[in-house]
Amino acid sequence: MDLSYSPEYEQYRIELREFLAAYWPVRDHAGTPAEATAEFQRRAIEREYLFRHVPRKYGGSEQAPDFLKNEIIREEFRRAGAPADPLHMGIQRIIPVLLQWGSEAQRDFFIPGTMTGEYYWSQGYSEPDAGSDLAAVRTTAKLVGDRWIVNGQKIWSSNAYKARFMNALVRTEPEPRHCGISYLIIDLHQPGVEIRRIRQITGESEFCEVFFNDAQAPADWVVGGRGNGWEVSRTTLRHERSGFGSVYWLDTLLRRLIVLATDTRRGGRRAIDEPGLRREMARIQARIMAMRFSAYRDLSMEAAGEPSGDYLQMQKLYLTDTIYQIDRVARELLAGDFLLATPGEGRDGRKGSVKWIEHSLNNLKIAIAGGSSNIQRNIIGERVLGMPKDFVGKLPREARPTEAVV
Amino acid sequence: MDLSYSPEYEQYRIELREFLAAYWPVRDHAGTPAEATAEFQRRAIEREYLFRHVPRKYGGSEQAPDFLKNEIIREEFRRAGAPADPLHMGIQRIIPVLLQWGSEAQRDFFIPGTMTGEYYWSQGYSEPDAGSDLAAVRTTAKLVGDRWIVNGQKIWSSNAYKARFMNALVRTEPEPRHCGISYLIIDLHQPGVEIRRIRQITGESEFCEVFFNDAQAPADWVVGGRGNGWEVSRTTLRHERSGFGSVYWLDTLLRRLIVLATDTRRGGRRAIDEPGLRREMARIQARIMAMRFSAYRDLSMEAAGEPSGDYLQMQKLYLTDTIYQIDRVARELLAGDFLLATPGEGRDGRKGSVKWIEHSLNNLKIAIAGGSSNIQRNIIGERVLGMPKDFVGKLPREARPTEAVV
Amino acid sequence: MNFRLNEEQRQLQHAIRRIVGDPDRHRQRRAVVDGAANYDTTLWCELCEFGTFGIVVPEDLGGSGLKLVELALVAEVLGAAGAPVPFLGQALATIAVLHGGDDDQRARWLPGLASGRISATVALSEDADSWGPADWRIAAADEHITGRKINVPSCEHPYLLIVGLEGGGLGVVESTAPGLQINAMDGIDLTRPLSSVEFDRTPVVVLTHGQAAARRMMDAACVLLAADAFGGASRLLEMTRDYALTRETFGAVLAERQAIKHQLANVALEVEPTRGLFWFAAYAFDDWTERASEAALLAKALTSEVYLESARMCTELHGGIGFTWEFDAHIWLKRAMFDFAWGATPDHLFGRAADLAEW
Amino acid sequence: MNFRLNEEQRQLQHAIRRIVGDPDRHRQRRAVVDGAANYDTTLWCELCEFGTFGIVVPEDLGGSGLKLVELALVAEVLGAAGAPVPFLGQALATIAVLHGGDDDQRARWLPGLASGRISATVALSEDADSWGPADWRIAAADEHITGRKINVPSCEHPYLLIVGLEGGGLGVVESTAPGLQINAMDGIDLTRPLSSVEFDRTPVVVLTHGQAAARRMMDAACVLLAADAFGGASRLLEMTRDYALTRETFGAVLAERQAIKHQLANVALEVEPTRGLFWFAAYAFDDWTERASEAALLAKALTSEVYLESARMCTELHGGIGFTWEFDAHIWLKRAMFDFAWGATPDHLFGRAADLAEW
Repeated sequence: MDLSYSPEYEQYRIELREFLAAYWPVRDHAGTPAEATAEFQRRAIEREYLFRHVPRKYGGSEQAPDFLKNEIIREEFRRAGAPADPLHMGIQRIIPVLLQWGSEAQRDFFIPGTMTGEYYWSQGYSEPDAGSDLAAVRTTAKLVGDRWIVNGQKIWSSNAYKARFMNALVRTEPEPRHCGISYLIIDLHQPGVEIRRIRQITGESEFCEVFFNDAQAPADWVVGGRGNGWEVSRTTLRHERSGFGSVYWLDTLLRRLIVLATDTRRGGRRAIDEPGLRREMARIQARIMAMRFSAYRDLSMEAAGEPSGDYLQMQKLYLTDTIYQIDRVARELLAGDFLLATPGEGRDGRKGSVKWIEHSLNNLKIAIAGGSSNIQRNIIGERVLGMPKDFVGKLPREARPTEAVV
Repeated sequence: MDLSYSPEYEQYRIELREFLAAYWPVRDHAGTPAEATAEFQRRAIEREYLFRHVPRKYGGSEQAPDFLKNEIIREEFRRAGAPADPLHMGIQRIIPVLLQWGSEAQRDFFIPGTMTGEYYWSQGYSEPDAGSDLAAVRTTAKLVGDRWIVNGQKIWSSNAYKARFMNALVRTEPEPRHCGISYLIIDLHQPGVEIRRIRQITGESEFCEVFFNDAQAPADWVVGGRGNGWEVSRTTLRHERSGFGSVYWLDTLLRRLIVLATDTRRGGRRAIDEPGLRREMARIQARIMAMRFSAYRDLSMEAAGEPSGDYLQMQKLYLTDTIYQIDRVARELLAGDFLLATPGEGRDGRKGSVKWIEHSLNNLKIAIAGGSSNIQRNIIGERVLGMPKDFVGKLPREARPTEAVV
Repeated sequence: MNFRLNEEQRQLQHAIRRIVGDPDRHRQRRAVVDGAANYDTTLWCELCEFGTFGIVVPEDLGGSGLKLVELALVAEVLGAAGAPVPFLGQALATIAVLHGGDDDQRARWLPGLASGRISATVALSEDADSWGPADWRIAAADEHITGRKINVPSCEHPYLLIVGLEGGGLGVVESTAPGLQINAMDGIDLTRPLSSVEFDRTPVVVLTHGQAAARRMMDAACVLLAADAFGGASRLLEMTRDYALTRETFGAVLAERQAIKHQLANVALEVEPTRGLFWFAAYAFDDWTERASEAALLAKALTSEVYLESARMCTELHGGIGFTWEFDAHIWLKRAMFDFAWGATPDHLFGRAADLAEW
Repeated sequence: MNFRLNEEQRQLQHAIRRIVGDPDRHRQRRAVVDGAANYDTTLWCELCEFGTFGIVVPEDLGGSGLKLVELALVAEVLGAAGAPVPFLGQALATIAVLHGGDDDQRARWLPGLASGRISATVALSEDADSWGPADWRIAAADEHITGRKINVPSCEHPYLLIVGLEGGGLGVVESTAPGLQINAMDGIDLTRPLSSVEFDRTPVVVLTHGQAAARRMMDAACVLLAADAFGGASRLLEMTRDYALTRETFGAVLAERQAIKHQLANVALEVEPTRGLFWFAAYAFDDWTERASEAALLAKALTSEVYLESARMCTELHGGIGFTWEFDAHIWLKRAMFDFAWGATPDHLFGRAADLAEW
């Protein structure tokens, strides 16, 4: 157990700092800011700081996994305000899938454009009557000659309106449930595709519905083989498991909560001086500390080739609960500003409140998206505690005993 | 909606006060205190204040149900410190069952002795492998000539060690589950009965295990007919539903919590002056108020012959949660005294803490006894919200789909 | 003594339910949420015609001489319906004049308020952290006021503004008065928009018994918001129960999953008992005044907290659809946010109740 | 950098697990709970022989020169086992002398403490509401003390008592000293009994670096109790999971009911992350001292709270059997009560952590 970095890593950090000091922000660049950033990123890839998991032949820096280096890179890029690895879906999820399951041709075609940001992706898993139940997919793809003909509807596809490709689960085989599903890439820029943005309760429209009406995809755009879509998609989901991203985010939220509590007055005193509130914030601090070091432990074990601990399977739900605890403190501090979509109107010093209201609604999204909290509890109960799976839905409806409700 | 008492009831209260002033405490009585109390109770029955639901022929005062009079009697007896209707199991549960289901002979034989306290009862429902699942009863009674021969074991029978009779659920018929069960009265003072007290985590031994080894009961001690035990027992359970008893109890607990918070110092100040603690106590006060007036509503509706509301079905779980909230505040106030089975040792002014520790352990009993909290949630989900019953346990084990745990 | 609704009260709720249950009302609520209208003016007219705001006004002043209980029962139904009408401001303004006006003032305004001919609202808080009489800083000098109020429940054409004044009294400003400026605020609850109001040497009529009336009005605000919260929470629970009974995932409807059944049971467990609480608070307002403030504070604090927690859980149980604008759940979620924060948050109210109890 | 156990640490836990896993130990724990014995003296001897209390003592003083992490890993296993041995007092006394003694004092006592030949405990709090150095009121006058300490973890024959003194320092009292009286208190946790101690002009040796040591000792107490709490909570969770997998009611095992599966998942969700928390607190004690106090306070506060809540839920899920003395669950429930309250409750510790953070 050692939280200090070895000299090798300290040296790595020093070199990285020197690199950042030299190249970020980009100075004296003739082109647009975007071009300047792109140039910086090319340099960072060259120096093996970015796209570490992508092979060189596709433009990555092809480094062995090293969560310490990832941590150092993340910390130092944050400190410098430099653009690190893009976090959007294409890069976080598609590239690993293509690297594991894709054909050589698929990798060559999709990875470079994805890395440069030219190809933006949207995920097509959920359907109106399926929700988290991916095995209930009803969108079909039929092979006609050398084209898949796709019909059906996807929902909750993030940012599909600005994406070029969709990685979709579609039903290609006659087998029932998840046996008949394939992982198919679909070009969204074609006549058979209609995209409708879904307005969220926050007023934003990040999610989309995507309608396929005889949309087409080349026969060889199935990833991982026909009927293997279920397995391929589970690979992807595993990549959702991030290391410390959420901990940094919580650090920031707690800091902002402290500012809010310091700026708020209650009964003539600073709210932050009230013992009950201080305790609540310390409890949140304790949970963040627990998250950070539990993740360190599990990732250290993985890095050492040991079976990792149970924490990473619980991380999402623990995060959800912690976020909600923060919200409960914040909403009391906001007081009258909790009434407003853009609070602080007409008062000074509490502009930050704007984001708290968004936060208050968005933490519902956290509870719902990426596997609802109840699904997380099933996972913990079944995978961590080894309790039996529910069979309620597995049973044909006619086989379910019924009894009149009292 | 009217919380004032009509003149008729106010007059009733005045007369009751006069009665209590005249006869309680009993003055100049020659006998023992118990005899004095018995004499007072006889007078109170004569004046129709006690045993109102018991017919005169069995020694009761045979009054129509009137929850307002019950309230007034309860309030005034409390105020005077006079012994009201005994609350032990025999009187609260057996008498109503016998009145509804018993034969004339059973009523004549059991009710008078039960009322005088001569016959003390213990309930025999649960069994070691049945818990709350009464339909899984395995204790058998076989009719041999004019006697039932009882074999088996009961558990969680309150105070069986000092009871004369047990009202037991026993299996008398070949039908499965709850169809084969009868409600049988068993004399516990006989050789075939062995009683073992169960020590609780509080150190007390209120509950017992009762073993039947060819114990006997007269053929006509089945109440409500053979095979009807399930229905008879459900009648009884309905009588557990009390009106305001729990509210008075919570009033007392909150008052004691306030004393504890007033006597405790934190960081040089009275704990009760801390805003966070005051809020917690006010929240408890709000819940008690909600309980009181929700019960008033449902009982008023019942009294008016309307279908009653949903609150009474939720009362037990709401009470359990409220009690636990009180405990959570108390345990922080007790601080170091929370370590001690008999706190206050060597310090003044906090003798009351003794009971808080018992309370802290006993509120677990509340969550478990009389239908566990999970069973309460099933009841609310099914009876109040009309959601389907669970069928997990209804399905033969071989019919349950299995799937390897991931 | 009895604690149940009488026949008239049941008929009152039934009548209001019929009014808000019209499919046109649902369409209009959606139109308001989508920004196509500010209020449901048809509903407003129907409520006025029904005599909603005359409920607590004496018969000789054009009302029906009932009590806050009846008004709270209406508030419950409107809360359940998510009704986009400026009920709160009108009701509180009426109560303010009723309790604060002298005979002339009452005669001048109450008949109009009761019929809805005079629309009105209340302007109380001056910053985000305070609401009550002790915090009001706008002083009436020479029958004029200058200053700013925020989080004012708006109505399309408010004719009267009841303004909280320094010292805890109340003033009446007519909207035609000079030096008055009303600006919309960006409220989170689109069914109950808010405004800020600027006064610049604006003429004001001080209510003669304003200080006593202000305390009564604050109590009434708590009761009416608690009633709204109970109605809204019950409605969301019902919606979610119905959704759980039909929505199928992984081969079963949600309601067949015990975990979800228990989550909804827990919501019901918190919501249902608050009915007795707001009933008592409403009852005490008129008939047990020594306990009125305590009951009002506790009712608003507990019920609005329960509403917000329930709304979150119910929205969550709907899954992705619950997070969409198109689906109605967020209307009540945001009404829950309003009920939580308007007139002070639960923390604040619980604290005041503890002070009242003299612990 | 890595944050996992090394081979030696794993072997250490394995060895202690083997010692406490002996069926005789379970029998002896039961005997203690049933009042037939005060401690498990066999276990105590085995732990001493194993060198448990020498873990943090330098090698030249008879220890193995390891760190608090190793001692906390032992505390975790003892907590899981519900071990009825006076570990806490001995460990804290050793740490007090280690950090507070001058060379002579360390040489005089540490070898005996390390081997267990000298048994010892700590006498800190003087009333129910305070534990820390700032609250100590017993003053050493002319190398003698008079006063009373309570909630002292007892051992059968304590030879040394480390006593918190006015000004925040520490004194050492030998149990053979005159004017010393030890009385049993009626502790709720029968596996870790408590005493009160009266001093009447009792000779004391003041530890030379006592003030610094006192703060270190309080941090160590938090870490060791957090470790105990994590171990105990994990054990109860495992017991309850196993019970749920076998206990059949209404035709199904408990684990087949989704509501129960989720309740246990919620317990696991709270318990598991506290492992990283107490590890970090133990690590920081030696290797990141600027963060040691903050981490220790937060670890004890959160973990002991989680332990108590988990213990209640696990006991409840056992149904009636969980409420019986005969069944073991209450042993851990009462240990959870001990860990919650000894050395200050979570509220108090969270408050101090907030102060440290200078919010």
